[in-house]
Amino acid sequence: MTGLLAVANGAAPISVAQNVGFGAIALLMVVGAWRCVTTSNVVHAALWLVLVLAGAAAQYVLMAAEFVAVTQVLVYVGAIVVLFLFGIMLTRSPIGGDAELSRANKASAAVTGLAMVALLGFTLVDTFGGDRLPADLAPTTASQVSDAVFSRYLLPFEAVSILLTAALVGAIVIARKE
Amino acid sequence: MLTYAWIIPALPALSFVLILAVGKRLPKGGSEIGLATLAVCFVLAVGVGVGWVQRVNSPPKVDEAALTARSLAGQETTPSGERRVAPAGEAGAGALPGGARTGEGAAPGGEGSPAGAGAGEGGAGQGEAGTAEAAPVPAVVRTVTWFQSGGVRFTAGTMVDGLSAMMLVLVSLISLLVHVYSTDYVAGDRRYTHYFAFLSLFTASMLMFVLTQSTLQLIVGWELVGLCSFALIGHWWEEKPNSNAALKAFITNRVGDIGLIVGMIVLYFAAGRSFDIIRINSMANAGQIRHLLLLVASVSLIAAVMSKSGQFILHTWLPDAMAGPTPVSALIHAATMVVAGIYMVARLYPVFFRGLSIGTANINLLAVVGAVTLVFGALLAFVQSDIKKVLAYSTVSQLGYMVMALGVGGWTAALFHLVTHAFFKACLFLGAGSMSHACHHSFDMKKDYGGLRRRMPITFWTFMIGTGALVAIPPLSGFWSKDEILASANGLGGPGGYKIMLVMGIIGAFCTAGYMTRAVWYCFFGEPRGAAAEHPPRENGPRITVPLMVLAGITLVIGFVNVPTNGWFSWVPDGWALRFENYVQPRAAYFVSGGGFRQPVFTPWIAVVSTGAGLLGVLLAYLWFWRGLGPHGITARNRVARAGYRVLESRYGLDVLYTDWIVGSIKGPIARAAYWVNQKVLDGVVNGAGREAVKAGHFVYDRIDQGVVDTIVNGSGATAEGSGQILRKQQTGRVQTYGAYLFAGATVLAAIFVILAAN
Amino acid sequence: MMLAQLSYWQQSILRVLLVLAAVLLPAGTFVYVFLFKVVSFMQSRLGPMEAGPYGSMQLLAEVGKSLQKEDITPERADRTLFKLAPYLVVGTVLLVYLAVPFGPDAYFANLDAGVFYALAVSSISVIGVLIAGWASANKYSLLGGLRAAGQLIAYELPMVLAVIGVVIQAGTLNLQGIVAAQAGGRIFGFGALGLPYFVTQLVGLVIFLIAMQAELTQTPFDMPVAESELVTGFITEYTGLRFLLFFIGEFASVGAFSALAATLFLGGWYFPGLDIDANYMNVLGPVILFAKIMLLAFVVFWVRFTYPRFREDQLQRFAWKFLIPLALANIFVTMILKVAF
Amino acid sequence: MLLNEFLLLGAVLFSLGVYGVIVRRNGVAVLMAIELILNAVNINFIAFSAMNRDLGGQVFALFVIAIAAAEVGVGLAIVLAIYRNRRSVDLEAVDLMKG
Repeated sequence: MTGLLAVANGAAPISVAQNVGFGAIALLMVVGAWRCVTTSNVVHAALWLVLVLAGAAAQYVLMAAEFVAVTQVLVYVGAIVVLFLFGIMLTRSPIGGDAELSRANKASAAVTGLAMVALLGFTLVDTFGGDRLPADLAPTTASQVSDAVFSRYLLPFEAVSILLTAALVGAIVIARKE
Repeated sequence: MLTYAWIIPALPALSFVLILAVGKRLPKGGSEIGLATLAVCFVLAVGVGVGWVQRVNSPPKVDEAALTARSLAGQETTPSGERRVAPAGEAGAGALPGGARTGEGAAPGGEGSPAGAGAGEGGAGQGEAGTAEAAPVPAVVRTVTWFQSGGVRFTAGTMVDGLSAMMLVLVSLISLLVHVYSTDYVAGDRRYTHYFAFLSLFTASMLMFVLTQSTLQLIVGWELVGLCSFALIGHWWEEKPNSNAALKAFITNRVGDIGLIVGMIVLYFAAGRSFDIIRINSMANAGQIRHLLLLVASVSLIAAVMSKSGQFILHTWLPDAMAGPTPVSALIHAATMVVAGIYMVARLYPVFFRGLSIGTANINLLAVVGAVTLVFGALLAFVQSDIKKVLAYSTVSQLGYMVMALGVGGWTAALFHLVTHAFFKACLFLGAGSMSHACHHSFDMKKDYGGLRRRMPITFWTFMIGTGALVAIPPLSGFWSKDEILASANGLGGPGGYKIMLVMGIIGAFCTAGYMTRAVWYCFFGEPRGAAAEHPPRENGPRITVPLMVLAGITLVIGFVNVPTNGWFSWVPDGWALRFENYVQPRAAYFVSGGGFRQPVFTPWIAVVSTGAGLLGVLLAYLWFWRGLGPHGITARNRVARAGYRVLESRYGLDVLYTDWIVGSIKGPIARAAYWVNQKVLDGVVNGAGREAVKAGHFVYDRIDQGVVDTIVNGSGATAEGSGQILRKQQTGRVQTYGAYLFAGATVLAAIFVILAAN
Repeated sequence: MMLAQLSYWQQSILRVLLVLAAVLLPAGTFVYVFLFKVVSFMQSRLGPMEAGPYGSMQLLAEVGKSLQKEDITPERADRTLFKLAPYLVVGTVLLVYLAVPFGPDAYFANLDAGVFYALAVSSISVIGVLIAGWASANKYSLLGGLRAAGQLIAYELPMVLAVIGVVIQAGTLNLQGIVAAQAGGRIFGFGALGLPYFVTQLVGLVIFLIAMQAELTQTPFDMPVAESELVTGFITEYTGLRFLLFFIGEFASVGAFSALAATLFLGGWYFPGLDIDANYMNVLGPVILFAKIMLLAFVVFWVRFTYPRFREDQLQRFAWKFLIPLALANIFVTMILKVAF
Repeated sequence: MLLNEFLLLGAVLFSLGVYGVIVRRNGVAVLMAIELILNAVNINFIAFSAMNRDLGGQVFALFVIAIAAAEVGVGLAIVLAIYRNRRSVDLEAVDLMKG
C-alpha cells in the first residue's frame, strides 16, 4: 500500500512500478473473484470480495482516480461488505461452510462465463489492441470531481439522490416485521 | 420594495418551519406565529400594491439605449431578427452567475405593433374603455440562478406587476382572515399545530406561485399548492371519506398536471429554451412562436386549468374537497388555490390569446369549457343538501365564468371577477362554517338548519351580502364583475361575438340566483330542524364574526374599483373609473396588444337582462319556497323530472364513470382479459402444443390404418408432447435460471454481431 | 527534505517504521498514563508502582506476560479467519495514521482527499471485528461482533457529517489544507490566534468526540464488550499475542482518532505564533500534535472512567435520532454562514 | 500502461460475476457476485475516463457505487424477508413462478 501511495505521489518512476503494481493487484483480484464465486463458505466469499474491492480501489489509484478509490473503500469495504456480513450472520450461516452453496450443475454457468471471457477478450484485443493510457495523468482532485458532479452531472446526481431515498424507504418497508 | 417582494412568500415558509419545530410548545399551539406572519405579510403586500400603483402613475423612464445594450450583451438574438425583444430575465445574462440581479426589463411598448408606445400620453387617467394603452410599465423582475445543469440555467425569482401585486394582497388578506377565523373554528383540534403549519405552507406556496418569474417555479408553486391542499383536505384523515377525498383531489390534479408539464415543456422549447415567462409571453405576442406550438401548449395547459380550477369533467374533486375544515374550504377551494388555474392563464395570456385565436375566432376551447362548466355547475348546486357542497358547486360555476371570460378575451373581467368572487365566496364559506359551528358541526341544511335568521344575525346579514354579490345584485361587487364578463362575451371576439357564451352566462346567472335563494331559505328561514331545533344555536364569538364582517364590508365596496366610464356612468370622474383595469392589467410587451384585443365595454341592455335573470331566479325560488307555489313534488310524479333530478343528484354520473367504469374496467375486464390471455394463449402454446398434438395423434391412430402409419403417428405425437414438456420445464420460476439464459443469450447475440462486424 | 535523497525502498522501510512508531508510541503512552495512572488517581489509588520508577515499566511487563501466554484457538472456530481478524483491526489503524500530517513536510502521504481517506480506512476495522466475532464460534462473541458492527455503522455517519462542517469551512478535503486554513484564519478580523475550528465548529467537535467514543467502543458505548452480558464480546476467545493485538488496536485507534480530531478541530501540528512554513516545525509539529492528541485522549478516558454504559437501544436511538439530525443541522448552518460571509 | 490491461481485467471479473450469479444458491452470495459485475463495469468507467481525460467516467463510477449501496440495501432486505418466511436463503426453493 505504501508503495502505491508513493506512486500516486510521484515519488517513484511511474511506468515500471505501475505495471508491476497492476500485475500483482490484478492477479490478487482475479484470484479473489474466483474464490469469491467458488468457495463453499459464504463468509469467506465476503472476505474474498473485500480483496477484490480493495484491489479495484488500488487500480483506480493507478489510473489517477484518487477520489473514486477512496469512495470505493468507504462505501464498498466500509458499508456494503459489512452489510453482507450482517446479512450472512443474521441468516445463520454455519461455520464449517455449506456444501450446497453452489448448485450441482456448474457446467452451463462455466460455459457461459468462458464464452463471455473469450468473446470480450477477443473484442477488446481486436478493438483497443495497443492503445495506451496517457503517461502524464495527474491525480484527479476532489474539487474537480465535485465541480463535475454539481454542474454537468447535476441532474443524474439528483436522480441518484431520489433513487437512494426510494431505496432507503423500500428497504425499511421490506425488512420491517409486520 | 418591489424588488424585495420575495420576502413575502419567504415569511410564511419560515413560519411553517417554526410552527412545525416549536409550535407545540407555545401557549397558543403555533397559531400566534402564523397570525403574526400573515399580518406582516399583508402589510408588506399592501406595500407592494402601493408601490406598484405609484410605479404605474409615474412610469420609470425606460432607457431604450441601455436596454438594447444590455440585451446585446446577453446571448439573445431573436429568431426573426426584425424586432428585438428584451425580456427582463434574459437581459444581461452575461452577468455573474449566481448573483442576484435586478432588471427593469420588459421590452418597450413594441415599435412594430399598432398600439405602439407613442399612443401613451403618460399620466394615469386613461379614460376610454377599450382603448387603454398607455406608457409601458415594465414589471419589476429579480432573478437568481437556482442551479445550472448541462448548460441550462434554471433561475428562480420574483416578478412584480399589477397582476401579481393584486394577487399578493388578495391571498395574504384572505389568508389572514382565515387564520383569525381558524383560531376559534379548529380550537381544541388534535392537530391544531399541524393545521396552522400547513396553512402557513399553503400561503407561502400560493404567494410564491403568484410571484413566479419562470414557468419552472410556477410548476413548483402549483404542485406545492396541490400538496398543501391534499394535506388540509385530509386534515381529519382518521375518517375514511376524508382521506378518500384528499386522495381524489390529489389524483384528479395529477391528471391535469400532465397537461401542465407537457404545456410548459412545449413552451420551453418554443421560446428557445427558456423558462422565462416574460420572454415566452413577449415572443408569443410578437408572433415569434409558431401558432401550432402555441395551440398545443395552450390546449395542454387547459387540461391543467380544468383540474386545478375545477372545470367540467375534472371538477369532481372540488365538492369532495369540502371534507376539509371549513376555513380551509374558504381559503383553498374558493378564494385562492382553485384560482391558480385562472392565474396561470392570465399570466401566460398571450400564449392562450394567440394559440386559441381569441378575438378573431368565434369559438375556442377555453370559452367552451368555461361556459359548459358555469351552467352545469350551477345546475348541480340545486340538488345538494349540504350547504358547503352548494357553495362548492357554486365555486365551480363561478370559476367557469372566469375561464369563459378569459376564453372570450375579457382578461380584466376575469381577473376582476376573481377578486370579487374571492371575497364574497370566502364570506359565504366562512358564514357556512359559522352556522355549522353553531349547529353541532352539521352541514346538512335540509336536516339541521332552519330559522337561523334571528339566532345568528351577524352570520345572516354577512351571508346575505355574500349571496347578493353572488347573485349579482347591483351595486354589490358581483354585479360589476359578472356584468363585465357578459359584456366581454358580447363585445369581443370578432364580428359575431361570443353569443352562445353570453346566453350561457345569463342562464348561469338565473340558476345562481335560484340555488342561492334555495340555500338561504333552508338556512335562515322556516322552522328550525334537527340540530338547530334541539340546541338553539347562538351567534359565534368575535374571532368568527369579525372576519365575516370584514369580508362582507369588502364585498360591498370592492365592485367599485372598476366602475365603467361610458353609458350611464359617464359622470364618473376619470380618477375613479376603471382603476382595476388601469393598475392590474400589465402594460408592457409581455401582455397581449393588438390582434383584436379590446377591453369590454359596459352595455346597458346586458346589465339589465342579466340582473333581470337574477331577479327572476330569486323570485321563482321565493315563490317556490316561501309561498309554496309551483309544482312541488314533481320529482315524485313526473318521470322526466325525476330522471333529471337523478342525473343531477348523481352529479351527471361522472363519479360513477370514473370509479366504476374506468377504474372498474381496468380492474375487472382488462385484468380478466389479461389473465385469460395468460391462461389460454400463453399456457396454451406451451402445454397445448403437446396436448393437441397428442390428440391429433389419437385421432389419426383411431381412424387410419394402425399397421401402416402406426409408428409414424405415435412418434410424432410423442415428439410433440416431449417438446411441450421440455418447453414447460424451461419455466422453472427461478430467477437465476432466467439470468443464465439472459447472459447466455446476450453472449450469443454479441458473438453473432462480432462475427458479422468482422466480416 | 532528507527523505527525498533516499531511494525508494529505503523510503518505504522508513515510512513503515515511522508509522509503527506513530501507532505504538501514543498507544503505549495512553495505556500507561491513562489506563494505569490517571484512572488510579481518579479512584484515589496509586496504580502500578513496582516496575520501574512510578511503575513506568509496567507496560513492558504486561506485554511480556501476554506474549508468554498460550495461543488458544477454539476447536470449532474458523481458524484462518480467527487468526486474521486482529491483524486486520491493527492494520487499519496504521492506514489511518498515513493520512495525518505532523509538520509542513513531515507526513507519510499528502492525499488530496485526506479526511475522506482517513474516515474510509477507519471504517474497515468493522470487518475485522465482525470476523473476530463470527470466527470464534461463540454465541457471545458473535453477539458482541454484531453489536460492535451495528454501533460502528451507526456512529460512522454522525462522524462523517461532523467532519463535513469543517470541510465546508476549510474548503478542502486535504488535511494539510485544513491545518493551513485554521492557521491562517481570523476570528472577527483578529488573526493572531488563527481560527482553530473548535471555535466555529464546536457542535461538530462535540459530535465528533461522541461518535469517536462510540467508534472506539469505549464506555459509555461499550455494549459490544459488556462483560456483564457478553463476557468480553468479540475478544472473548482471544489470548496471548492476538489479545495483545486487539488491545494495541484499541488504544492505537484512540490515538488515530484523536490525531484526526486534533487536526480537524484544534489546528493540527500548528500552534499560534509559530511560523507555519519554518523547517523547525517538522520537529516541533509532531510534538505539538502529540500534546493535542494527549489532551483529546484524556477527554476520551475521562468520559470512559466516569459514565455508566448505555443500553443497546438507547445507544442506537441516540445516534439516529439525535446525533445525525444535529450533525445535519450543523452542516446546514455552516453552509449558510459560509455563503453569507 | 495499456488500456487493455484494465479492460481485460474488467472482462474477467465480469465473467466471474456472471458465473457466480448463475451458480450460487445463497441469496447473499448472488448479491456478492452482482457486486463483482458492478466493479468490473466501474473499472471500465475509470479506464475510459483516464483514456479520454474526461471526468464523466469517474462521476458515473461514483453513481454506480451509490446505486450499488442502494441495491445491496434493498437486496439484503429481500433476502432477510425470504429468510424470515422460509428459514432459508436458498434461491432454488424460491420458485413460486414455476410453470
